[in-house]
Amino acid sequence: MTAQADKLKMAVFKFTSCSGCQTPFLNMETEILDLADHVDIACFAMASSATRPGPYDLTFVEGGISCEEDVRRINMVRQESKILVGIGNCAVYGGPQALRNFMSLEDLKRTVYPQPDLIHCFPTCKGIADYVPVDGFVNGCPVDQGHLQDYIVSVLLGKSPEVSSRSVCLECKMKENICLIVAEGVACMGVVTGAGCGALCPSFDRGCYGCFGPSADPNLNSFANLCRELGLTEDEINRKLRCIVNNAKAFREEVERHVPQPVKG
Amino acid sequence: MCPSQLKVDYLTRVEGEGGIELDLDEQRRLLDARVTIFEPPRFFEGIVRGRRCEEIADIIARICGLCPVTYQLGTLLAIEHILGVEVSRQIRLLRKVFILSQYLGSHGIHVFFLALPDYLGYDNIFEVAREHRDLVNRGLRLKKLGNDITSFLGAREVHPVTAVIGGFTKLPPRSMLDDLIIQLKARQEDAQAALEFVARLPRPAWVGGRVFGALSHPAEYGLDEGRWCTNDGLSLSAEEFTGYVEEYQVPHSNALRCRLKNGAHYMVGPLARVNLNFEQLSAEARYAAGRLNLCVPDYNPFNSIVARLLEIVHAIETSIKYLEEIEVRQESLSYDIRAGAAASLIEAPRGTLYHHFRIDDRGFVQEANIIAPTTQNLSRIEQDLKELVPQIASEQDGNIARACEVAVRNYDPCISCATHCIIKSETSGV
Amino acid sequence: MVKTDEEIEGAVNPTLNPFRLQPVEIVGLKQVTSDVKTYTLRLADGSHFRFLPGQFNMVSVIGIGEAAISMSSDPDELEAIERGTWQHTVRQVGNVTKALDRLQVGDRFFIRGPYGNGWPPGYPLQRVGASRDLAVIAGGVGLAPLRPVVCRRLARKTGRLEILYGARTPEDMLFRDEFRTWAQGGARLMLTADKIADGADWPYRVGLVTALLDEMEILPGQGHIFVCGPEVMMKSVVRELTERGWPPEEVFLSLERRMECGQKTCGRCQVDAVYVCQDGPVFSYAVVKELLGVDI
Amino acid sequence: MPRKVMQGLAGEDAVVERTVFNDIVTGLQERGYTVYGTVNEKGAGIFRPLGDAGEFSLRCTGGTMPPKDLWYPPFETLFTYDRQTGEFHTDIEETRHAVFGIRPCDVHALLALDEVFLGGEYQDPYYRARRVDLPLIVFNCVEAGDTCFCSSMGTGPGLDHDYDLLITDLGRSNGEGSERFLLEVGSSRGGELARGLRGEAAVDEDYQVKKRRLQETAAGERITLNTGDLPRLMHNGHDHPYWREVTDKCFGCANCTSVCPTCYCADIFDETDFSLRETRRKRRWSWCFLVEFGAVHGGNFREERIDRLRQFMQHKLNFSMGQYGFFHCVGCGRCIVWCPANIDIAQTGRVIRGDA
Ligand SMILES: Cc1cc2nc3c(=O)[nH]c(=O)nc-3n(C[C@H](O)[C@H](O)[C@H](O)COP(=O)(O)OP(=O)(O)OC[C@H]3O[C@@H](n4cnc5c(N)ncnc54)[C@H](O)[C@@H]3O)c2cc1C
Ligand code: SF4
Ligand code: SF4
Ligand code: SF4
Repeated sequence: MTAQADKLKMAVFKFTSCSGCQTPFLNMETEILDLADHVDIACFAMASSATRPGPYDLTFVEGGISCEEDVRRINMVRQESKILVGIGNCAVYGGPQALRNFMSLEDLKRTVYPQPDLIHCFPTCKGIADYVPVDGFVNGCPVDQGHLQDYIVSVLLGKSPEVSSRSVCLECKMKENICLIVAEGVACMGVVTGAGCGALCPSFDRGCYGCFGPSADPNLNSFANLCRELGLTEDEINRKLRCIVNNAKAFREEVERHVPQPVKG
Repeated sequence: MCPSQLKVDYLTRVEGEGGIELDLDEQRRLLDARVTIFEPPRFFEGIVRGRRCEEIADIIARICGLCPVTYQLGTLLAIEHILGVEVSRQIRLLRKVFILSQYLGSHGIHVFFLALPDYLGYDNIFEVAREHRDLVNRGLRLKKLGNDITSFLGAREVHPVTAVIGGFTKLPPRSMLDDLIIQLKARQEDAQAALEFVARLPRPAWVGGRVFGALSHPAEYGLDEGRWCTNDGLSLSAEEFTGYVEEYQVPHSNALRCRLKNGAHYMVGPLARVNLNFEQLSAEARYAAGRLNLCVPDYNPFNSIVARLLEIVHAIETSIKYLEEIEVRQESLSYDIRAGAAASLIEAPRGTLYHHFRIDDRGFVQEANIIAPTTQNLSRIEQDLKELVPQIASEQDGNIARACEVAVRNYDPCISCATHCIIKSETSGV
Repeated sequence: MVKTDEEIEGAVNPTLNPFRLQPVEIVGLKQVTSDVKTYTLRLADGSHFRFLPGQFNMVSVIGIGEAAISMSSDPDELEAIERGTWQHTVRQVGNVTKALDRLQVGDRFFIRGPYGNGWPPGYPLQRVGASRDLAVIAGGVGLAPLRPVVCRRLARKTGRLEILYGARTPEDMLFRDEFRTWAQGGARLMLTADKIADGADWPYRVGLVTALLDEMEILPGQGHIFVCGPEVMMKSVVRELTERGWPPEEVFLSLERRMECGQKTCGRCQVDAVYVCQDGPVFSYAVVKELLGVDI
Repeated sequence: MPRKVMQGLAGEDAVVERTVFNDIVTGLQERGYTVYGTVNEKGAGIFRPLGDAGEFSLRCTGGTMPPKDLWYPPFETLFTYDRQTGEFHTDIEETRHAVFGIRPCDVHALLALDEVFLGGEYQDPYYRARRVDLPLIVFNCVEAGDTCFCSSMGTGPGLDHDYDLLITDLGRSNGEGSERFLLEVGSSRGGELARGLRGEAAVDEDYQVKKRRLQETAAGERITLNTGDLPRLMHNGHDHPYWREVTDKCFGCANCTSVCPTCYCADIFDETDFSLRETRRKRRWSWCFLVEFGAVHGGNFREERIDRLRQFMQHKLNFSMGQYGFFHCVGCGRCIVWCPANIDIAQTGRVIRGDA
């Protein structure tokens, strides 16, 4: 695609992740052709072979940082980007693979590989903000396509994208779902999880598992107590908070309050 | 050290981060061809250890954002084998529709976004859209159909949330299945037209690998049931799979690869499935194949794009058939936890996906092993490069690189899948 | 409280939608400080825009949003009335205010308003305390809504006028080029900056605005005080004024709260039982000190 | 006592059987209304458009969500701006909703919102368009829900104004015979609806039964709150240590305020489509529990969760009295039912005022 001066020069980069947060760009169906009217997709390896160098006006980054090479690339991407936005659990918190942050890397290597010594990576996978300054985030595992669109529109119009502190509960209420906690005693994480998914799980009769990360001011202590009242063991509570989004500060700290921290290198 | 090296630093229009390295001597003879993978490892088999068997499908789905449905279902199938859970017929059928919806979505992306630009000489779908808006719209609609069905059954397209041990958290009302049937029927024409278009595209004549593997079932196109068969005579149950297929390491790259223990590099994926299970394709798909003079077995990997479209035609027709059969009775899911180990095989869009778990008597995972389709295809891909490059060695570097990229893309490699446990390869400095 | 349908119907003039926007045109632009601009505006349809000192508009840049901005010019100035113009003085802090910053003379944006009660609440300025003395105490951009009062008082020449003004640095002071005119018109101007650059020529005070209170000549019982600025600043000002014997009824504050409608329906600006948008933004300290949720 | 049995009422109070519900719903539908009523879903009542009165569930009291969205929808467009032509387009549609089975507390909540949107200096034309033609078929409550405290708040269990038709379950006479309902007509529109229904003229005794049943209901409410001098006591109790105790449990999830029939707070924001052709200025529900609710540039007037929780309860039990002259808590108990942390506004009121 050809560059145009009045278009927003956009790039999408992938780091340690599953590609599920870039896929929404491809799922924009007909909107993606609308997008091409205002946005010049200068670099998006998954969608196009034509990649042009930066600087980029708006860069979306999927994926966490888990090795030296990631660090080198994220610094490069930061330098080339006016607005750098982390998309998805991996870029924001480190993603599901950040579960290894709470385990021993050596053990993991031995578990998975016949020749563990050949593996070179960090003992942790963390969000990109741990390495470079970031201008914004879009939450979710995966992110919601509409949120990505809103972000692009906001940047095109010259305003900062909306950040809301709504909880999943509110999305449930707007859908007139019956509350799983109150009516069925399910330890649903919606009360401490940021809105954005549209209350998917509760709408399909299962408790929220927190994939949009903690809400703006989550009361995790109260959530842990709620779980206890509903009969969950400490271990079950910890595994709830240490699942898909596990490395978010609020979830991490709550778990650390419950268990003696395993010693880690 | 080799005298010259030709590199594709960053493979585009594939899922994940990988590259190609070709070593050539002074006479431009190919010494070696490697697919490099610089995605760091993600240790999924390690991080699910110690977790309850009910939780892991959601985590394992995150191995891949393009085919999470097959990862989830593959995991659930293995766990169900361990627990001895028999799922009802309606659940089996809904799951097949669920898998087929992933085919529509994933193949839709691969055919239209990733592969088609190659055959038409463009860099991306936007350029294709300028010339072939109609075709692209058909493609977008087909992909959307897949996404819609995935989110209808799973609540969202990527990392759906409803699949659990024994079935789904919530079953859709019958009336909504009828709506789906209407939507599916409305897209049949798009699928046929796209198939027709692609089948008539000029494609390089080429003979690639001759060994294929896929799940096969006498009564249906292999998806999640049957035995894993190859065209050189293997017929394996899930439990037997790793007895005949080995993961190995090669000196030039640290990435894990697979081959049959007899040494053959084999191919999995749409072309393999069509070759092995042609008779089980839907009537429409077989009829179309005949009309377009497509014959099996087909050894040309460049024809994979046609195989994908045949599967799209098949997926629509078969989904309609399955959906018509389902009655929808609400059922309660209950099972007892027991210790054990079991494997499962499922056909992901990119090929056979293997899961194996061992759990203890409280349901905690003690051991996990997952073999992704891309892991299996990798050595076959390198083999293709080794056979392809000598034929085009006289071309300019850029053309060679491009041809190699297209050859890799035929397999729709999914590097995230492969790297849930793949080791970072050492890229040799030049 | 109970309304019949007829009453509801009768009470509403259906042609008047309070969310309807009026286009305005920028006829003049002036950089006041590095991040503050004064916009001279005119209604695009040429009609006259009337308001009271201390009132505000909801200013819209469509696609971006709305922000509450006070009128900063004298509503009674003849020349402005003739031309149909008025002014807003805006500090760029966020979406809307930064979008305004990108506009040029001749560009248009939208307003709805005026909203709020004005200084002091409920009365046109000329009627209250016209013959009495007035002190205005402002912090930072808080001088903007007080400028109409200053201009008005100077034009009327009734009673003493003292202006106590503090800003972070001398460069952050609004309307510096008007200070001389104000002083010549009879206002006593007392200035202070929180900090000044080393070696800067600053003949005034350094420190918080409260440091100026001792210099005030107007004494309790002689007039009113109008205060506008950040809430912490207003808090320390009223505390000291109280200590000096100022009765809470004679001190008026303009409160800042988040506003989305300006019409008492969005609920954003509620504090205790008042809505800052309509019951205020100006309140006497006697009212404010009883309000739960205002730390003044 | 002799009764006049009528084939078709002329629009007066009457005693009727359940079968007339269907006639009323049909009557409304024939007049072009979409009729909403509580439908039982998983044991909780939800207001849904009714096909016929058979779907309507008498047993659920107020419903999970109040029917508030019928007159104040969670999202609405105030106007559309065409970015190419610079034209505005405002579309105020007069809806024709009718509520069948709304309860007295919710009617009081509606009247509270009337005051917010139509009672002040500015009249909200969007609200008005949904409000002008809104028939209310009210059911008096003859059974208190577990968390109802309307009689404390003076909003129930019976209603004596602002209904088109008012229905009270009189039970079965002597525990036998068919169910009987007292149908009272409160407006000419209600009279129209009642005309032609099958029923018997109401007699004194029927009103006595109604009165007794309402008294029993009020007496059966397990939650009470003494509202005497409540605003002043709440004011004085703003720093009561109990607030901290409740805050420690509170998730700040805003479930309470989102189910409250009188909460009216809103965001006004601009939404532009992906092609940048149109901007819609929208209004959507917002709640004082949201962190950004009180945030301005450079600060937040309700930084802490305790401030936000207090705003909710103080607004209902104190501030609203100063704003409008009556409490914005109508005692429907929804916030108590749906609070995942079991926080109870009435309990809080009792503690703060010193009764518990
Ligand atoms: C009665 C009143 C009069 C004002 N007069 C002036 C003035 O004359 N000059 C001036 O420069 N500023 C004035 N302000 C402050 C001005 O309203 C805010 O700085 C402005 O709203 C910020 O909007 P934004 O979109 O640029 O900022 P953002 O931070 O992007 O604002 C986002 C949202 O927050 C809200 N918001 C943020 N800060 C405030 C705030 N302080 N008050 C109300 N809402 C806020 C806005 O409604 C906006 O929708 C006044 C505020 C009030 C309440
Ligand atoms: S519902 Fe309960 S927990 Fe949630 S904000 Fe309201 S009081 Fe707090
Ligand atoms: S505050 Fe609670 S009890 Fe009171 S009206 Fe609102 S939801 Fe009902
Ligand atoms: S201030 Fe809070 S309690 Fe009051 S109406 Fe608004 S959201 Fe509801």
